[in-house]
Amino acid sequence: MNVLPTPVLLAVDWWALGAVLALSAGILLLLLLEFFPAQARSNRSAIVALLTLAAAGWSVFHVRDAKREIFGGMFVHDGFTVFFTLLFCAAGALAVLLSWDYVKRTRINQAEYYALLLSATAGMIIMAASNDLITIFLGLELMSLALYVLVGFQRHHLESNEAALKYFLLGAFASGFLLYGIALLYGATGTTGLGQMAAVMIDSPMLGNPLFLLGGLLLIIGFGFKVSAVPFHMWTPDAYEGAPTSITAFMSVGAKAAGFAALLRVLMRAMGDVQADWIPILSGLAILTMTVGNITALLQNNLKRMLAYSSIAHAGYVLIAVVAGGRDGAASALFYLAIYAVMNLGAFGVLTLLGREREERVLISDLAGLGFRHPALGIALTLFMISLGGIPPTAGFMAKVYVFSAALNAGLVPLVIIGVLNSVVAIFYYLRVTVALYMEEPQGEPVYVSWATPGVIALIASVVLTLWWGIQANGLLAAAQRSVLGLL
Amino acid sequence: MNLPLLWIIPALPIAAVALNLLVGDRLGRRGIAWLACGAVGLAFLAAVRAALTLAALPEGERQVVETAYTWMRVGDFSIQVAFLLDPLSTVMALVVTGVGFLIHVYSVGYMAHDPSYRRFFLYLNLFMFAMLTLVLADNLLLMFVGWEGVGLCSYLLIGFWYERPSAAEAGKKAFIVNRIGDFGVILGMLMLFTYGGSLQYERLFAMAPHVFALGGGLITGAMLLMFLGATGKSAQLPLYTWLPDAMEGPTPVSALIHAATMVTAGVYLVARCHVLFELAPVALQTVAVIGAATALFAATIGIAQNDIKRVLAYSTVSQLGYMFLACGVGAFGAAIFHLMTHAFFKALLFLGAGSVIHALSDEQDLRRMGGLASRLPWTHATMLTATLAISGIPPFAGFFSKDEILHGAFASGHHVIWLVGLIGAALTAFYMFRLYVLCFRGPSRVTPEAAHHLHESPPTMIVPLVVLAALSVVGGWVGLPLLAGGHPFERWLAPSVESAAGAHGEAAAHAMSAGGAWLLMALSVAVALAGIALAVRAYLQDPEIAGRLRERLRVVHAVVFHKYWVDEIYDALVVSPIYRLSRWLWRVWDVKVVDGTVNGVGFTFEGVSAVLRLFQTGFVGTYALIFTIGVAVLLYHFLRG
Amino acid sequence: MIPLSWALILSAVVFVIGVIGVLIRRNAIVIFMSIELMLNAANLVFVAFSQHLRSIDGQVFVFFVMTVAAAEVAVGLAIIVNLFRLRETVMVDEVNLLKG
Amino acid sequence: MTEALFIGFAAMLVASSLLVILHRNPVASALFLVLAFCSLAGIYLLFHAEFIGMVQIIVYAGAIMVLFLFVIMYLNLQRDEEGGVHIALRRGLGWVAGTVVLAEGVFMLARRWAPGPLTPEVPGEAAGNTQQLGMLLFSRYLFPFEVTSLVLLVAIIGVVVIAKGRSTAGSGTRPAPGEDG
Repeated sequence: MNVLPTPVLLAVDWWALGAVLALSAGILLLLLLEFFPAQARSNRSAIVALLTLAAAGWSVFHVRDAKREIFGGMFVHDGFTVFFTLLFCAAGALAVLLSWDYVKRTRINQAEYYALLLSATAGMIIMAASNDLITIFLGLELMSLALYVLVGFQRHHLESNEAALKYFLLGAFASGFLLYGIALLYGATGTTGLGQMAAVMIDSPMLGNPLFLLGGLLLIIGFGFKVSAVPFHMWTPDAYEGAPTSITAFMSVGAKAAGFAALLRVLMRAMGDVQADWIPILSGLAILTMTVGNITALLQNNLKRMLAYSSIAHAGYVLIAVVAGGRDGAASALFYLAIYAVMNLGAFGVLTLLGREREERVLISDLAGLGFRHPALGIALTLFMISLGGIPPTAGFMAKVYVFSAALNAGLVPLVIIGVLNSVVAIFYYLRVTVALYMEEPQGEPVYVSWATPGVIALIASVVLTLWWGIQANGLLAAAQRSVLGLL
Repeated sequence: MNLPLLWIIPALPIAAVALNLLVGDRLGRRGIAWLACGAVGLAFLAAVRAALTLAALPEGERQVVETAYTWMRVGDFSIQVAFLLDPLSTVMALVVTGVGFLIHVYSVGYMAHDPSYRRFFLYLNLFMFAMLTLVLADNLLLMFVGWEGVGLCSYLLIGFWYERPSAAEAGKKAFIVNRIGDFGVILGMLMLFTYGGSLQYERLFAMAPHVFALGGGLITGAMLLMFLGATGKSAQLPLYTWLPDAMEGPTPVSALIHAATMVTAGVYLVARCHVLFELAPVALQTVAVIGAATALFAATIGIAQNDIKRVLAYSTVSQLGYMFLACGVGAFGAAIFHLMTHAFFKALLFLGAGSVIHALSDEQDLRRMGGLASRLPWTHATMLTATLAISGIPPFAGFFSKDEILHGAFASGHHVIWLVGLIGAALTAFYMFRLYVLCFRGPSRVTPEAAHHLHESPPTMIVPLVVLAALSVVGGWVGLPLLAGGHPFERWLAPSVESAAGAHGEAAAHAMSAGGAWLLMALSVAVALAGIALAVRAYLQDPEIAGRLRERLRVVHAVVFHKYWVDEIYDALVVSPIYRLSRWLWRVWDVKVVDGTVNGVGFTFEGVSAVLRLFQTGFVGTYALIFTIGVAVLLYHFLRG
Repeated sequence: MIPLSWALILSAVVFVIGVIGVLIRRNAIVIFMSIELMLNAANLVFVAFSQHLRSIDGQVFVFFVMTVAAAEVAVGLAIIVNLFRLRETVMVDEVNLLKG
Repeated sequence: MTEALFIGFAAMLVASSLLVILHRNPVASALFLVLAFCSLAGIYLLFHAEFIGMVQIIVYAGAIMVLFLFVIMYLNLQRDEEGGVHIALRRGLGWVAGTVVLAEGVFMLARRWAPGPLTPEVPGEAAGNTQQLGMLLFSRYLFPFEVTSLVLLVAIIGVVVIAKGRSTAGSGTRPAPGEDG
């Protein structure tokens, strides 16, 4: 057919696609290795997963300065992609390290666990790298399906199964909205490619076109669900609480970052000139998200659940950055997400160490006196809490400073005030953890800490990064700013 | 000119923290003590060296900025980790490291038997680091890092003996109240940054007069917010209630954090930002009024307290009020002067009180003390010095600084505030001598088992007391107005705290006749003496002694009865009403209103939290319903828009 | 030629029926079926626009959606079957250990 | 003619969709869903999307719905009992919320709107719908097509993990509280 494009296979830059390829290969390798059944406490799968993530990260890092559009612009390799790919690979690697011993204790040490973790990572990367709504949708579904299963991985566990059910039903529900939004956007612009969409909008402005507005709105709702923005957040606490802790750590970081990556790319690439329409909506969501997240977290007794609400609140702060827009707004969102990833993985990481075989000790009261019995663990958890609360000199403080200053430069004074107020309230529940660690006596049997080298390595990495970015954040900041250049 | 190596001053204590963390368990108690004290001692020497370097510079150039590195750069906005050495920060650094070093040494003896010895010095050194960052910072953001840091350490140290529920509770309260204040600081900083364009002191102060209209709403709002932060940190009305409770912490902590250094951070902040405050006369007026009100108010409450440390805590609140009063009337130099002398004598009072408590096996109730003067001679002598100093008796340090403040208030035309300050001074003398008399004079009311263990403290505790006592005597002499060329301390500070308006006020002050100044001085000494006399009368010749004397010498000395009758009148007319007012204020206002409000805020949030949790039913249908309602609301927004 | 607005209205109605189904039903399988209705409503929009815009991309999208839907159904039904094994129920309001 | 057929299919679609969510018996719901999918397939045909229409019947109404029916039968689900004020209230709220969203959407679309510009490349008359789709899938949409393979792989792994019968590795020890196996 003369009108059809010629095959483009040869033009593919394999390096640029390296991360996805490496992850796919890793998934297949993991499954194939199952032909030789492993011991219950085998490290094989974890090692393979770790190597795969390292290979994926390395392959992207190898060509970090290159800029490619492959598959007719469906998959973009630019600074933004590189930043998020490295973020997801790092988060995945930390999650593997945290899972290492945890999955053995909870009896879910299976190759499938790691295969799904790698699939979710691949989905996230595709979401961040896509320049087309179709691939964004597919990446999102790839990630979500893997996460649904991972959340319910402890299938004999009532909570785990319940969490998976809720996450799945609501996730599919939200996918429906997202899909409908994409359909309307396709109708309004005649394309699903973000670049083409932007080009179409230059010719025929979409201001006031209800198809476009409705489509964009539903798209925001769909991504809002993934980043758990209020009022689309209701699944978050239940899913986070029921999921295996290592998975909670991973999804609270990865899925959120992926949702924001897609949201940022869509808003900035395709909807740049109608951004004024979204500002009131995104501002409202940001305010609600921060406030509801923080206030509901105040009364939680389960640390996992409290951190779930905290992660909702953090999505609100990132939304402020998204509203601020522009180079600084987008860069501060990236900056925040990277720092959030480290500190949140660290906080959940501490939880993965608690408890004996098949025992889950995640109540705040379980932490009582832990700070004295295990000073290093206590200090680490305190550091993460302080950082999540945004107290200097930790990375969390720098993240908030940058987001708020970007928002101020964009003239969003009320939003910043509410953000500051929220971070003041938030300190209370973060400090409750510290109080439990150092100022309470354990009731009943004190919690047992299952030390495991991989988990400790992950924690040390998180601690170092949380401190380092709090003291010297320029490197990360410059990287974030470079990464968003392609979006503008 | 980057000779002074400023970063080394905060770096020393944090290095000690790191070492303590890493190898503390192998050092042993002596090693830990040497490490902690050594670091702070060296920091003091570094501060002295920096001060000498600065003093060697010509007067106009006494401002050295040393950039350690760039913390964060966002476009044209960058945050430097930079330290500023100017007369003001020099004074603060010297006070913090000097008094801090003495208190560290004291703690070696005081905490000798505590099982958490290492943890204590860890926190204490961490505090020193944060406090030095606060005072040496070159920009508001780095200052805020220190600000949060000292708050955190204060919280940790108040709750140091976390086994006591009251300690944990007090820590929590301090934290809540300080968060309210911090909120003000953050918002104030944001406003200054948004409109002033920088958080770096020099640039901000240079920009401010051009971007902010004098007395404009913007700058007034920003400065009131900053002052809100100061009231939280420095325990001023209405955010002061955490400080008396903070006495749950170990006594050296009370001396270091809750008397000498951290609580003065608010005063430092106001003095540091005096250029901005002068652009907002309303805010400055508020500072003066709040300061004066707190000075009087806390003094009245101090009268009724029986816990030795709580008396001192209210006294601290009151003295901090004086410092704010001074700031508010534009006498920033006097405020910093009082800050310094107060650091000496209040640290001494706390350490002395600690020595008493230590000697009496952890007895803190004044009603079970008395007659300790002969048993604890060193403690007694130093405490008396400090008490005289705080009461404002010449030639002790407190006299000069307090007189300076009152003089400033009167000279700048704030006569009501001056009067309030004067009354406060009388009350201060009264309750401080009440404390002194109840503790050291009169008959012993010490419980037998405490009396059994009664001993003077070890030298590591006594030496700091003596040094501080010496400072409480001579510390004020740097502010002798009679020296040639005028007030050396204020001349030293002038480049930091003086401005157009300040110079104007100064001129007005000098315009006042020398005779008037002498009269004011005499007046303040007179009220102090009156307060002392009243206290000695009401508490030394107290009903019990009088009663016993009356029993024994009923026939012979009818005069005693007569005297007793006079005391009754005193009691009925003067002491008792004040006492009752004091108790009422403490019970109703302090406990009910202020604490109630703090708790109320907490309850409100918790209530909202509980309501929000109700929506989290666990039922997917509800979740989807809320999702859909969200969709409907967002759609409605577009329909309208 | 069918007017585009007809198809849009029809898809909107079907979509909302799906939404209502999710809201009012307690049976997880029926909720899931309602979600399928929503996805199909979106597919209808794609096909209608594909025809109207004379671009076949919309149909490609429908193809992908179907693939994803099939995968989703497999996973979802597995979760529901597992739920039934554990608790002998598929009523979502009887599944609320996690709340608050 | 097409308009009339469209209206017919549309009515059937709406009616069967309503019955899906209203019928108390899950089996009946599933069967009505099959009917809804078939009417949708009819509409697709009217829009000249022959391939999609066929796939809709074969894959959706055929394979997917069989899976639904199989599970319903396997679990032996009976009619849902929907009684009680609580549930009635929830139903009411659901209807209200849904109707409001629909009304808002319709109001919104009642405004002046325009679909996007026509695609410049007119579909070749000679090529059939299926052939065009195939060409597109393996050229422009190659990448998403490959991604779907990953999606399906994940689904397979997921189903195996969650629904497989054998107990988890090393579950010899006593179950922890809350784990009733």
